[in-house]
Amino acid sequence: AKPLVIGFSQVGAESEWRTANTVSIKDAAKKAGVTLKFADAQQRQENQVKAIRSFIAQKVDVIAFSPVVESGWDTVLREAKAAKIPVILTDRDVNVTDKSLYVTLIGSDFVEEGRRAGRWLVDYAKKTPGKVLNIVELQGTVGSAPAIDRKTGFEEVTKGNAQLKLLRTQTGEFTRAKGKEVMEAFLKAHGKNINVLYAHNDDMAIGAIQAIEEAGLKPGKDIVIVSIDGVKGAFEAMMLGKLNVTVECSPLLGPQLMQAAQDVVAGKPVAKRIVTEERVFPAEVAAKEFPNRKY
Amino acid sequence: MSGATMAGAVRPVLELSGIHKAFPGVKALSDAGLRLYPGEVHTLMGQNGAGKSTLIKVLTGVYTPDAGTIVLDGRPVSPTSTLEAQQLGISTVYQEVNLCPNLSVAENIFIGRYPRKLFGIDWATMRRDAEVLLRQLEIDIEVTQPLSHYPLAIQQMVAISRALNISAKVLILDEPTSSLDEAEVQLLFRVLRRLREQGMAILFVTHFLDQTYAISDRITVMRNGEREGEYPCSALSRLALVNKMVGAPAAPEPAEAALQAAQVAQGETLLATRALSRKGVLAPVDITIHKGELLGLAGLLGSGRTELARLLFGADKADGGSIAIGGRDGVFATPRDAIAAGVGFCSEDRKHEGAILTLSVRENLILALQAKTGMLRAIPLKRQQQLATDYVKWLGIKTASIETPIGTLSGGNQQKVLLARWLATDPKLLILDEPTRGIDVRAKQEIMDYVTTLCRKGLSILFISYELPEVLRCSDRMVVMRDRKACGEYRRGELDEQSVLQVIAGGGEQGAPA
Amino acid sequence: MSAAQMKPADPPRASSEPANAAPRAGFGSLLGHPLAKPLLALATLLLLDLIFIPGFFTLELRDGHLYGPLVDIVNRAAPLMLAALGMTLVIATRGIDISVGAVVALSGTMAAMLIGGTMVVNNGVPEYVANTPMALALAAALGAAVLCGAWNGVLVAGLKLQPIVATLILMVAGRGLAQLLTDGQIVTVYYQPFFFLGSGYLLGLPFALWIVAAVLLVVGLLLKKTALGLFIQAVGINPVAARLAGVRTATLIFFVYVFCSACAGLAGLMIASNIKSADANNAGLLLELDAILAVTLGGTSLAGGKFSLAGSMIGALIIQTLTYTIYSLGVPPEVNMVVKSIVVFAVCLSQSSSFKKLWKGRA
Amino acid sequence: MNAVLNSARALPGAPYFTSVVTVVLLAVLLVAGGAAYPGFLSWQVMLNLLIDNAFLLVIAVGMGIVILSGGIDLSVGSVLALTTMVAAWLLGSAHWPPAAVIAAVLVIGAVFGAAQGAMIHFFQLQPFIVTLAGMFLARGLCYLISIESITIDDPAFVAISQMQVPVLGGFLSVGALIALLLLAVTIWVSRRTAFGRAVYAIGGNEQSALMMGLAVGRTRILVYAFSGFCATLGGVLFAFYMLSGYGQHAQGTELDAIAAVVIGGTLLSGGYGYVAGALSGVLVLGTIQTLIAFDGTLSSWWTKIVIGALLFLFCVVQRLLSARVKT
Ligand SMILES: Nc1ncnc2c1ncn2[C@@H]1O[C@H](COP(=O)(O)OP(=O)(O)OP(=O)(O)O)[C@@H](O)[C@H]1O
Ligand SMILES: Nc1ncnc2c1ncn2[C@@H]1O[C@H](COP(=O)(O)OP(=O)(O)OP(=O)(O)O)[C@@H](O)[C@H]1O
Ligand SMILES: [Mg+2]
Ligand SMILES: [Mg+2]
Repeated sequence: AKPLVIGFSQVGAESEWRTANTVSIKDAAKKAGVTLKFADAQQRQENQVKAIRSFIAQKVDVIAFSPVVESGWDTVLREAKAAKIPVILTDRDVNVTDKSLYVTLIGSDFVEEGRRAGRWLVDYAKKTPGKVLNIVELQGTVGSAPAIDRKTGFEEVTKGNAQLKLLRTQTGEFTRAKGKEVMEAFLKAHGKNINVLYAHNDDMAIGAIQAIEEAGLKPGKDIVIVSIDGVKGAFEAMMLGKLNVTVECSPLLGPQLMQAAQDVVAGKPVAKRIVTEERVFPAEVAAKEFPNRKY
Repeated sequence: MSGATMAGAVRPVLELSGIHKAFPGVKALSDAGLRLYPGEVHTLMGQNGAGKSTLIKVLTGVYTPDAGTIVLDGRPVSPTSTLEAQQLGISTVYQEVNLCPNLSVAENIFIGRYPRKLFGIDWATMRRDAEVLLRQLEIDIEVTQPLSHYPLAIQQMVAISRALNISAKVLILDEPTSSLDEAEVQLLFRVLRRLREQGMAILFVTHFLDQTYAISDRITVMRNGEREGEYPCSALSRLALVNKMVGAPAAPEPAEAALQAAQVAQGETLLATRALSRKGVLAPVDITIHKGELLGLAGLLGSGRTELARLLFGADKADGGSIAIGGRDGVFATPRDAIAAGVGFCSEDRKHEGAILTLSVRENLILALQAKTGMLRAIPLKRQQQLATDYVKWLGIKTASIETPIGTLSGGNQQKVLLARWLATDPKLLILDEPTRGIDVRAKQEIMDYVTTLCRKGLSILFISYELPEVLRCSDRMVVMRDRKACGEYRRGELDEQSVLQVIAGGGEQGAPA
Repeated sequence: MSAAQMKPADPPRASSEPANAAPRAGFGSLLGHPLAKPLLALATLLLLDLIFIPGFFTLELRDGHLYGPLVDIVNRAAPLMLAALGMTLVIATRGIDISVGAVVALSGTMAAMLIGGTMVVNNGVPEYVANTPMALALAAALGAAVLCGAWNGVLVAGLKLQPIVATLILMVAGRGLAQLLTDGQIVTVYYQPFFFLGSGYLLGLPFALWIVAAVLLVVGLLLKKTALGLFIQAVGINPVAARLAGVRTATLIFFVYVFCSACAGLAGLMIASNIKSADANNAGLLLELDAILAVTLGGTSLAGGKFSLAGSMIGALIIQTLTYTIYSLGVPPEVNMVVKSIVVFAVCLSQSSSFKKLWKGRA
Repeated sequence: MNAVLNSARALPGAPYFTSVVTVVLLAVLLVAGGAAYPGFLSWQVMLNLLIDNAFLLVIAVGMGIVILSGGIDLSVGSVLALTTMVAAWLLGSAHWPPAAVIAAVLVIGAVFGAAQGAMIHFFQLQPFIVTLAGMFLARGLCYLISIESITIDDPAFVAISQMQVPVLGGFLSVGALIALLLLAVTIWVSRRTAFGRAVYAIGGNEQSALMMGLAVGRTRILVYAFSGFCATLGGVLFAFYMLSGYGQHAQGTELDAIAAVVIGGTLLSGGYGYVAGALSGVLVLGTIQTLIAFDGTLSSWWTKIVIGALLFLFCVVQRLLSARVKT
């Protein structure tokens, strides 16, 4: 039979995580014998819309994409529907009035990731009852979905906990360099008062770790560090005892996406939400898990 | 003096008095003034830097005066922009052509006052009107072409027609003739006379005494930013006029004096071209320049003199023929090659090809020498200052200091700095393309003196000027160009002005301008 | 040719000392000095910090390192200062280089990929081994940057493309190349000596600062001791006239772009070394805009011509101080940009003489 | 004469030839794409070029006018984002009627632009810096409204957004039609009105324009006001296109617009070029993107490299051809 053609519009290549995501999808497509039409949107929604339009024009079998933004998809998805091409979302949700515009969403739940980070911290605080922990937060890029959701989830869990006090929050734009720069400023302003760092991704945490070391403090001990993603670098840091925990956010959506696409085309029922399996990795398990990490 | 009635009863249409204007480091105007009557051509005269252009700019709202009053038609006015001045009925052609090179000729004439029709600007009418206007000045060009396609002279005429088209009470022309040839000047004068008859007041700035006496009714002389005096043209002899401008008795025709001793023997050849040409701009030319010789290049506008000069300097690359100089034979690919071979070139377009306006006099002056010396071997600052100071003194350059930006100097003084730029490189051959354009009598005299002195010391000069008498007087030899080729070579004394004009105009026909 | 025979005829022999050589330095001219305004802006920012950020001016010696907010600021500003340095010369020739950020990413990636390195534990003693000798890797990274500059230079000076499009090409493709090298991954470096570049200390001061000082010194000397500065300005103000005066305009423009990229390359090494990794996606993102901003805040006109290296350095410090201030004051991240823009407006206005006139007129 | 001729020679080709060359090259690009990828040359794909780039076209038209006047406006992308944000907020939270919302944002944009123009003119600041600060400001203001994206679900707005206007068998969006209309009007303005010509005059030589008695200040402020207006109109089209307001919309669009204008044959130093060049420039950029999307095998970084390479190829061929035609 003719191989299945999937048009996939990726957000961009703005982070290691995203690259791992791309690689996973490409590899899975190759393995499944699917022809993949890949388009990079360079982090811009309009480019994504253009790509989807061109997929429609090329009459692909399935359109999949990781939306840059939640809103604003009605028009183009309607066009896809009119062309009878099923749409699968990966990684992030869209905000459309008509839920039938897409078949399923495969991906992680950023709010849940934030919650998990929060829960870990709440548990940690319980070990030293009565002690107030001052938290500084390194946010992701202002306005980006993961930054908003990870903040929301974290707040949900930690708010009202008398032991946890948010001292400062600032954006580190998801990068090591900014993470380090902002952490330096935090340290100058609050010095030893900082007990906990919550970083929205591992990269910022790694940057911050360097800043903490250069300030003569011990990351992971003087300042407890909680971060999200679970990239290799985070595991290395955990093995050296510089990072306390990372909440996994798996980019390896490729196999699930191929499966879903094949099911949709074959007419099999597909769940509206396919959640990727994700875990929390505290420093204690880092050494054991490290060899298994793919990204 | 035709038709100009100047009964004492007539009120001046424009009167400026007690005008003061200072720039950082320079007092450009102090107690300057001017009276302008309807129906007269009034010439404003003064040396370079006397403040003529500044006075005009104050009058037309470009600069705000520090003190003083302007009275127009009996009412005090103080225009703050050229637009306001135009609306008051003052139409101006400024010294440097101030038009937009990217717009068409027609548009440059009509911008701000477009003919309109239902859906905006009426281009067809504009084009027709522009052609009519230019035809009055006997110019027949394609008016839809961008202005930058045309030579400076045409641009000047366009600027004039623009000013003429503004129906004004007062018309101001700041050195409009500096890039025009004799015939064009006569044309302009005919138009001016007609306007005078119609009662317009015309203020005219020039450095040419001939032109002054040919057209003006009255003369105001400025010196050092002040009004020296106002005289009816008929009551002021040329010598007296020059004296008043200079402020001291003028030397009797120094260039002439220098030339008396000048009788160069035919020296050895410095440079020779063989069939030097460039497609579309210059037909093959053979000329020879000897050591210590002043070779004049005469011809009408557009006859190809500038292009020949540019090829000799490598500013444009020749695509045929060769230049032999100092043992090397070939064409110059870049100005650097020419400079290395000992050639210097003062361009006719001072503003775009000469002066680097926001750099200081010193920096402008040493630029070519520095380029010749090489980038890595900077001339020590002390030495630069020394050079600049010397040349400023020697050429009598009027500047607040050697660190003043050259752009703030008056036109004539800029030209002197550029001359110094090349003299500083100690060239073997100096090409001067219209070096005396826009320069006052004394400075012109001075420059020609330096030039002839330099020649006597062994420097060769290729001299291009729109002023035929000047070329005739100075050159040891003269080459006449016509239609982009050289068409005659004459030794000193072989020709007089009338016969040269005939050669220039084409053979023996009666082509000399009126 | 010796200087003595440079004058042709006999101008009145120079008996006089250089007249009016330099304007006398008085208080009035001090205020009128082109650097006065950017300095004043920086001083104002620092004053605000002094008032609102406790301990802003504290400096302490820790393990022989100077340590404190001020050190952080200059340290962080170092890459920007380098980029602004190169950009100043480009702008002086009437050009612009928007590929700076991409070159930063490329050179950082090159170095990090080549050095890479691993930690080997030998008898309990950790040792760092580089994949490629560090000197070679650094040379390769800088070489890549210089190549980028040459590319820009050829497009601008040779093909006469408009600088903004010419450098746009590399801006887009350069980062792509960097990502191609790394496969989009962040390359972490495990080689101690490399870190010295971006986070080492020499004589108590950050090593990065010494690099900037050295480059500044070399360029400053070059401009002072050679005619480079004069030629660059001449080309920026009137390229036609400069060419006719014998200046090699095309060559000059070419090398200015090469220099700009080289500076960017060095900045890239610094950034990579500082975060101990190369992030092809994000390193130097939008650095070009900051560099241009620094140059203009320093008083150099984007129309080319007169320029001030010291001004650009001050401009870079203004930007970094502002960033630091925003972080330290606890400004909510969503307000950052508004604050930044307002300060930029204010600094610009404070530098505008027309604004001052208006202000005085009202007062 | 030679003086001027020479300076004209120094310009990268005459704008007229450059524009023609651009159009020819665009056609070549399209045909090449059609040969390489099936379905590429279909009518609807061509129309999609217009639909997908309508907002960019509008912004490029405004940018074209600014650049012709010798300036630059870096704030347009952010102003676009701000527009979507304000519009979404007014529609969603304040429940204004769509017409009022559109009118309001257009006025805001024009005022924002005029304010920038006034700063540039009265305080003699550099356009690059003023509009760069304006870019930060507009982006920052977005986040003050909300850091999250806001969905636009006003029924009238949605209806306009999804309207398909049939054109010879294909369809165009309302936004694309508005963009084409704006282009036509602006071409007319640039050719047939005193304002349009004053823009060229200022770009050609500001000093001369002043000396010729043109109202340089007023024109300049109007130019930036127009660019601000175009940025907000672009924002409205973007809001139609995306049905959402978001602070991160259209990052870097200002560079796309500048590139489009320059590729369309306009000289960045001002004075030379045509407003219509914005269309060819935008179509070139759009075609490059479509080509890459149709190829569909490039990884993210190869996308960037290929865009750079195509841009390079285009600019160099354009430059060489127009230099050749000129002589
Ligand atoms: N913008 C300016 N800034 C500083 N000084 C100026 C400026 N404009 C003119 N000056 C100075 O004012 C004086 C008068 O200059 P102006 O141009 O009026 O002379 P001019 O009589 O027109 O000379 P020319 O015959 O050479 O054109 C000169 O010394 C000149 O250097
Ligand atoms: N009236 C004109 N209309 C159009 N082109 C002209 C005109 N006059 C000159 N040119 C052009 O100028 C070129 C040669 O002029 P060039 O400048 O070398 O002559 P020139 O004798 O130095 O004249 P000028 O006095 O203008 O400097 C020719 O190519 C010619 O086409
Ligand atoms: Mg004058
Ligand atoms: Mg000539």
